Amino acid sequence: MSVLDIRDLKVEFPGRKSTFVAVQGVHLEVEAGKILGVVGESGAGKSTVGNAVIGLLQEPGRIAQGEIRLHDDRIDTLPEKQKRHIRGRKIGMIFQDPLTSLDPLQTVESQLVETIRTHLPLSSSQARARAIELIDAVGIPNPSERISQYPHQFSGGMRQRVVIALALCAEPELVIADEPTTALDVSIQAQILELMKRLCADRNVAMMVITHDMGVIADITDHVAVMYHGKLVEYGETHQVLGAPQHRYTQSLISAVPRPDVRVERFPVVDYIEKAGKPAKQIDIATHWLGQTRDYTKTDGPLVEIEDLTMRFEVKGSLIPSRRKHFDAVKAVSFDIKEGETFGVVGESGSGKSTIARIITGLYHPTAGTIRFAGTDLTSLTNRRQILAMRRQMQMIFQDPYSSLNARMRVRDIIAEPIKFHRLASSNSEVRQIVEDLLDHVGLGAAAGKKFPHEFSGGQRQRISIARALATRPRFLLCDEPTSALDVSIQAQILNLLKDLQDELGLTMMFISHDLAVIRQMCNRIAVMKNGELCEVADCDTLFESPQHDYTRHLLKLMPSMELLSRANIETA
Amino acid sequence: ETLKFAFQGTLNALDPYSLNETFTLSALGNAYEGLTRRGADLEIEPALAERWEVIEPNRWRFYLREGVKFHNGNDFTAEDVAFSVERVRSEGSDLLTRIGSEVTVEIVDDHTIDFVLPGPNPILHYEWDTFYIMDKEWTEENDAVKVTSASDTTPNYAALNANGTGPFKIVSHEPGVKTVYETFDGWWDDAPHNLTSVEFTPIGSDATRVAALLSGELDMVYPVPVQDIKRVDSNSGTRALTGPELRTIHLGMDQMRDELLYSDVKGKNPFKDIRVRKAFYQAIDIEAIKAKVMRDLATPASLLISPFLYGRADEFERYPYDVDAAKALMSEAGYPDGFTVSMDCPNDRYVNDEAICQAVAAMLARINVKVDLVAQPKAKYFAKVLASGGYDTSFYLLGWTPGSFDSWNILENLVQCRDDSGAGGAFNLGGYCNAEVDALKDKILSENDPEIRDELIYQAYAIANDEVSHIPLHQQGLAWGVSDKLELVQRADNQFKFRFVTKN
Amino acid sequence: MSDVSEKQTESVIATDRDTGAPDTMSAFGRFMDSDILHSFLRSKVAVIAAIGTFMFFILAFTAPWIAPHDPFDLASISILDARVPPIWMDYADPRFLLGTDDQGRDLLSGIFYGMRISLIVGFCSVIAAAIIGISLGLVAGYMGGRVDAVIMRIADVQLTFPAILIALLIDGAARGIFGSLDREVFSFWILIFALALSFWVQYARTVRGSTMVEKNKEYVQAARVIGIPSIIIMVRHILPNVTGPVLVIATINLALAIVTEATLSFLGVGMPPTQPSLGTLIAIGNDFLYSGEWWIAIFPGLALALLVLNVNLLGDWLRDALNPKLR
Amino acid sequence: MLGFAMRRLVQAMIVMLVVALLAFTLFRFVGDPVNQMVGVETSLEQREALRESLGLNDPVPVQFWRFISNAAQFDFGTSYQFRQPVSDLFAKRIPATLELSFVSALFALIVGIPMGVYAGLNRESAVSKLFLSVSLVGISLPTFLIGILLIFVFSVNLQWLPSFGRGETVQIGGWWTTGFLTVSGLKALILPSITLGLYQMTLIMRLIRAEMLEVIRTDYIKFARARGLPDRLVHFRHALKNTLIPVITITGLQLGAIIAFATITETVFQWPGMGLMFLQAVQNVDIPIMSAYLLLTAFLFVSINFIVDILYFLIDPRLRVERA
Ligand SMILES: Nc1ncnc2c1ncn2[C@@H]1O[C@H](COP(=O)(O)OP(=O)(O)OP(=O)(O)O)[C@@H](O)[C@H]1O
Ligand SMILES: Nc1ncnc2c1ncn2[C@@H]1O[C@H](COP(=O)(O)OP(=O)(O)OP(=O)(O)O)[C@@H](O)[C@H]1O
Ligand SMILES: [Mg+2]
Ligand SMILES: [Mg+2]
Ligand code: NI
Repeated sequence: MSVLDIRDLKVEFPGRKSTFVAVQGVHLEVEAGKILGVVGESGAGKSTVGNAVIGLLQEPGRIAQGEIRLHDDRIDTLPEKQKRHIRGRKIGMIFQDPLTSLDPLQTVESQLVETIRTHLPLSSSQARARAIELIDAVGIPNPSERISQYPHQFSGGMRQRVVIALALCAEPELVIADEPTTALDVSIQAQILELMKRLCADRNVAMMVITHDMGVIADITDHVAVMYHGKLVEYGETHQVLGAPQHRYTQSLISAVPRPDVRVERFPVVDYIEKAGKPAKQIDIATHWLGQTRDYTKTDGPLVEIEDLTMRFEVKGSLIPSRRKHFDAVKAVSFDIKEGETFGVVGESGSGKSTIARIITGLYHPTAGTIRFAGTDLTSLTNRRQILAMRRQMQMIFQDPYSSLNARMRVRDIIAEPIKFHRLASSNSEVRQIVEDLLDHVGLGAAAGKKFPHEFSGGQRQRISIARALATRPRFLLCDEPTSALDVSIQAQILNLLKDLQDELGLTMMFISHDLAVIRQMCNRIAVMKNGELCEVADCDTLFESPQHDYTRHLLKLMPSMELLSRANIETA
Repeated sequence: ETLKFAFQGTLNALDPYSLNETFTLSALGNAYEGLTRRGADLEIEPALAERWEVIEPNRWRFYLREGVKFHNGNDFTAEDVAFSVERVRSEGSDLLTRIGSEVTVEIVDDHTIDFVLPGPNPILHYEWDTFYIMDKEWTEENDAVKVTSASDTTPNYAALNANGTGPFKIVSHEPGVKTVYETFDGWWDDAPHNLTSVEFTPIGSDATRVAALLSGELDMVYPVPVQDIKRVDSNSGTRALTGPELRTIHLGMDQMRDELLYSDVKGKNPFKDIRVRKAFYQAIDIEAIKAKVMRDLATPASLLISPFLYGRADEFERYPYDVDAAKALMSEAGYPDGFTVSMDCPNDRYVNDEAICQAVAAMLARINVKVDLVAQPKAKYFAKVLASGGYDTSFYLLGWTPGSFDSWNILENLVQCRDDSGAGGAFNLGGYCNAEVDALKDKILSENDPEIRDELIYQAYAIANDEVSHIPLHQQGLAWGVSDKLELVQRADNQFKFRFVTKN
Repeated sequence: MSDVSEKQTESVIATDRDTGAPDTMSAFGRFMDSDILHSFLRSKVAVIAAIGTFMFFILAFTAPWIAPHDPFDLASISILDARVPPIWMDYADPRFLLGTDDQGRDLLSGIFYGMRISLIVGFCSVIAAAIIGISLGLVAGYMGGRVDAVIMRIADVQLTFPAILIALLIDGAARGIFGSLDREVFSFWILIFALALSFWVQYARTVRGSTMVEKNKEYVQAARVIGIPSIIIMVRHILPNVTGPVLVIATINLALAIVTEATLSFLGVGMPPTQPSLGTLIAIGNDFLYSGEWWIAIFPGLALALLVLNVNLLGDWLRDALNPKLR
Repeated sequence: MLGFAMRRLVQAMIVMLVVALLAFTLFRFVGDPVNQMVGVETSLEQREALRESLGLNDPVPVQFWRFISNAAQFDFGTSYQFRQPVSDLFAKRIPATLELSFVSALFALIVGIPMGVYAGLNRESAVSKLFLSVSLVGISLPTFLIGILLIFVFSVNLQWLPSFGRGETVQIGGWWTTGFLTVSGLKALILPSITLGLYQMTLIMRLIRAEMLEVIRTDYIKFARARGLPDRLVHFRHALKNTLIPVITITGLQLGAIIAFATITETVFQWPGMGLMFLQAVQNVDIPIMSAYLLLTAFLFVSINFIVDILYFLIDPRLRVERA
């Protein structure tokens, strides 16, 4: 008997002029002790299905048709009061955006404890003990201390793990995990996946995992559903779907999965597009707006030089200095990035990758160390104009796409802003054209410009922030997990665009990612971080072929296997 | 029985010489007594002095009552009177007018005392009902010989405590909050009242004061706004006591400057022209003001003094209300189209002061005079119009009660010539000036024969009236709200004496 | 330009969500098509409130033509008509629909004329206070440090002085500087200035508090990384995200400003008593509540309450409309 | 923290200096105190002498300096009206004001917060609409009108509650008098605190409602719901707390304002507090009271805003200083 049974689900977002149907005719079933994987195009409606099950569709979304049953009881029509008893206790939900899922004003501990105590008859000290246990189980080091911190003091991956812990803490019968491991390094990811599998096996929990990571699908799922344009295009047992995909979309999706083993020139793109439409055309940098001249002088040395960078956070303030507690997120890190290269950064979740990126862009002031950009010491700059001039040359794609978008601005204004303020276009109509073009290049289409960020899916939001970063025509681009929420097809398209820019224009990139396959394809040199320290820096191939540091070896060993994937088409690409 | 009452203002310092103001003197007059006092009809009665006589034109002898005790048990003697005389005319006292500095005091014996004047003065004792006698020993013991004055930096004992001979002693005093009196058993007179204690609370808000009476929380409140009189009367258990008051409200015009400060007439002063002043006078429909603004609680006045205080007042009549005549006068004076003038008016000083000014403004509009009304709280109003502000006004409303209940006070303060700095008729804000009137005024002061004195006063008023020195409006009325449980006496000087109260 | 524009990526199944008008249409067309207008027309309450508010303005500014009397023309009023009750009561006078006040002014006309003063003073002072407060609050919250300390301590100084004292100060200073001035013109400015000065702190502190929170959010950091100048970040990014409380305070302050104006006028710094505003009318009527002449306070009071209600409803709607998530 | 507090203390001093300076320029415009201190018949020379002895004829800087140097020794002079040391007067009035402010703030918060939360969650509910509108009508009528109407209904007509004063008070400790311990004292608190708290209640309610409407649409509230937390936790612990920054800002300001300037309410109810005294001081140009009062108010606002700033840090961990 299935735990979750979705029948003929249709979800729509009534708009002002027309109604947008996000999901249509979806049938899904999840059995106890089994894991269902859901993959599909970004924006296909995967998250919407998950939200519909838990009854928390974003307004004005509504279930227009179909039914959702939990153990044969309809739950979509339950009154709000009773839904509450299902949530958390029977269905655990992990939302796609872990960074905004946590209440910023409550410690992780209080959020865990309240959830545990809501559902389980435990005393508060018992609940706390359990909370620490859970935090430990999801691989956050030093749990008893960490637990009393606030969400903003956690790294992206750590917050994601907290969300996972929260979803699991009441031992639900069904877990819906919406991209639960996007921000996790392979080693932690393995640990989490192990935890999930164990839950299924030991406790007979049913699970629905939404992900873009074919490795994860291959690794843990029993069944797979493939979604495209709001519809279910393929549904079956995992080995069958991956090994012998029937639908054209599935086939091309699988073929587009980046390979960790060999380096190829370009990412293979998905060539399946429903309805009449042309596949993404290659960008002609020479004539394109993005390729127009940049007004900076080349430097001889490395573009970015980082020396002894240290970042210390105060995690517990106190009147008495001796009672204050500090945390060193980055410990005396030094490296260079050459002009025109892609510098990959991989490493444990919480090892200080994002922190380094934030220091370089000037969002944090380092406790110690220097950063030189094009020969200028950024840490000692005081002249505002100079700082601004430097900032213009650097750009960052934030790890959290959603909170980095101003919820009150339309997408087109968000993207147009840098163009306008750096006077990169001469007229308003030109600005509009550029914006529409950029939206096209990230695969959103010009019509998206009129909408507000909250109307987009996770992957779509990420693409908006990529478009915004590109709009400044940066010289140096810091990408913090730029494609974590993207399906492989869109990911390929965007990474190719970045590669083109780099090849033609000498765009320099610092590329933070957990996806070793992507790193391998994108980067020239790679730095490995752990615990705020730099383990090793090496050329891409050297690193993959002959890793020096133990931790690097450990990471490479844990790369998800791709044996199940049908590589039939890849050779033809 | 406990009497609970409220007044709109506060009782500040208890020092009987630090503020010459009706309510303060009235409230203190229940604890302190003067040599004389006034009865229910304001007639002068003996109090601490049993009797007095003018033994020589310049020498008055007062025979003091024996066996009178202060609240602290001390005996009342001539020493105390002599002490009080010195104190009341010492620096810092606000009651200097009670007794001139040239007067000398001679103690004849313990209970007889003489006052030697520089010249005859028939009204020497007119204001002595509010010249309260203090206990010499008590004051000296408590270091309070110096009169409590605003420039003091340390509090004066006498400002917070009272020790009089009156029927009530003050047992607690929180300025601005509450003052409690208790009956003084050792009072020399027979007490007609049946009170054991009295609680006074200041309540500034008219509506609250009335509400407190209506709801029975208080036994007596005053003043009651004229519009609420009906309500107080119709409410079961309360009634309004109304009566004429002594204060005369009048309008004045700047007749001194060659050009008005606030007017569109340039190069000349229209108010120097009697016709203009008279036109203003005749344009005012005093009956309408009485009926509508004052709700009949006012007596239109033809003089600057209340008819109660001047027997021949009824020989004067107001210029009749006549808009056409007023217009004609304006044309004659050369202002057929009127002019603009600014009018200064207090808005928290007299009964419905601002409303009166508005009504006047509307009436003057009929003779094409455009009045720009500046209504301000009294602190700002007086700062502007009085000497320290440089008599900064062109047209104003003012009220006046002669403290001595005598016309001389009016002529001295309101009608006499003055100079820019205020020497002379200090409250003659408009600066009306007629040497003849001034001469009459001087004669009045030293004239002992009442008949002749009244005649002289008549002549002075007649001149001022002919020349329209001011525009008298009315005597405003008194309105007290009283619980039906209370019997009391309402005096025209608006003083509330607990000794007249019985409560059942 | 590479022309990938036709590559469709939207999941469009049933109908295209945004077939909306092309960007090339006229400003008017765009306005007619805008979300704000749409949400406005859809909200019945907003439309009614807008009509209500508009009516108040119309009545106030066309008062000389539509009011049955001119209560500011002293020659036309007579004290003998004072306190006439409204038309449906005994002793009413058919000339005065809502009765008259204590000076014999027609109350209906008085409300129209008084509303003009109240509306101008109320709206101008609230808007001025909001502008001053929002700008200073944004700067203080965003810049922090010394700038914040200076602005906030100025605010503390300001808070210490209630509106009545400020009005006295400004009035006195203005008289000192300009000599005896034309009251009719200046009293407006003095009132507006005094009210604006005494109200701005609320906005400043609220905006500052919210700005301090907002500036740490990633979207602001993203804007900083893009290199957008601080002033633009404040205005374009932070401001829209902190308007919620500001609108609440502003719409409520309107009532306070109108009522305070009456208090100031009583102190002699505002409009002369011969030109009563709505607040002054209420204050006058206040004296006549016990004596049974309730209409003098109640009708202007009702007018003011209605006005405030309408403006607040409009404010509620506007706040929702400005928030894309609530549309 | 300690450094922060020290810096604030220094700033507070500066604020108070500026306030005193402004106050002294201001007094010239309030009116002439002398006319309020003497009876009408006092001669002009005496008035002039009094003015001289009070130092009112000195140039403003001299007066200012005199005041500051005395104030530094906590000597605020003697009230012109009451002829008592200003500090004594304050000591007597403060308990009344604080008790009234406390109760009305309590009223504003106890009614305002739950109603705000309710109205924010149930945007369409008739109850919340009714409450919102009624409270609006309440604040659009001037305070004195509200006060008088309340008195009219509850004191005059129903005779349930007293119309003025504090009722019976009990002395505790050396100088504190309280109305909390007697029935009449408690009854006397009801009407004035409603009158005083109405505006703050409306403001708080509407602020919370507006902020709630936004916060309940955030992801963390959605996630809190998904975790199956009871509504009480979701609404009060998570949603409400996230609306608090503007609310405590305004509450702080309003609290300061009701402590400092409850003038109208105190006048209507003849509440023997500081607001009443201040209004009388302004009316009578009692410069010592006014100047001491303004200094006290300045200190009050600086302290309240200091507390509010600290509360920001307590409420929002993101605002705590991050750099070590
Ligand atoms: N509030 C909303 N209003 C309108 N449209 C919405 C709203 N939320 C989501 N959508 C649309 O619904 C579609 C499905 O969104 P959903 O978040 O389910 O995608 P997804 O499959 O999870 O994509 P991703 O992998 O990028 O997260 C998207 O095209 C999105 O634009
Ligand atoms: N504001 C802060 N206060 C305290 N600690 C912080 C703060 N920001 C980050 N940290 C800590 O610094 C460490 C590094 O964080 P960072 O975000 O750089 O990690 P990361 O390498 O990007 O990890 P992830 O891959 O999970 O995003 C983490 O342990 C985090 O808890
Ligand atoms: Mg999604
Ligand atoms: Mg990170
Ligand atoms: Ni292009």
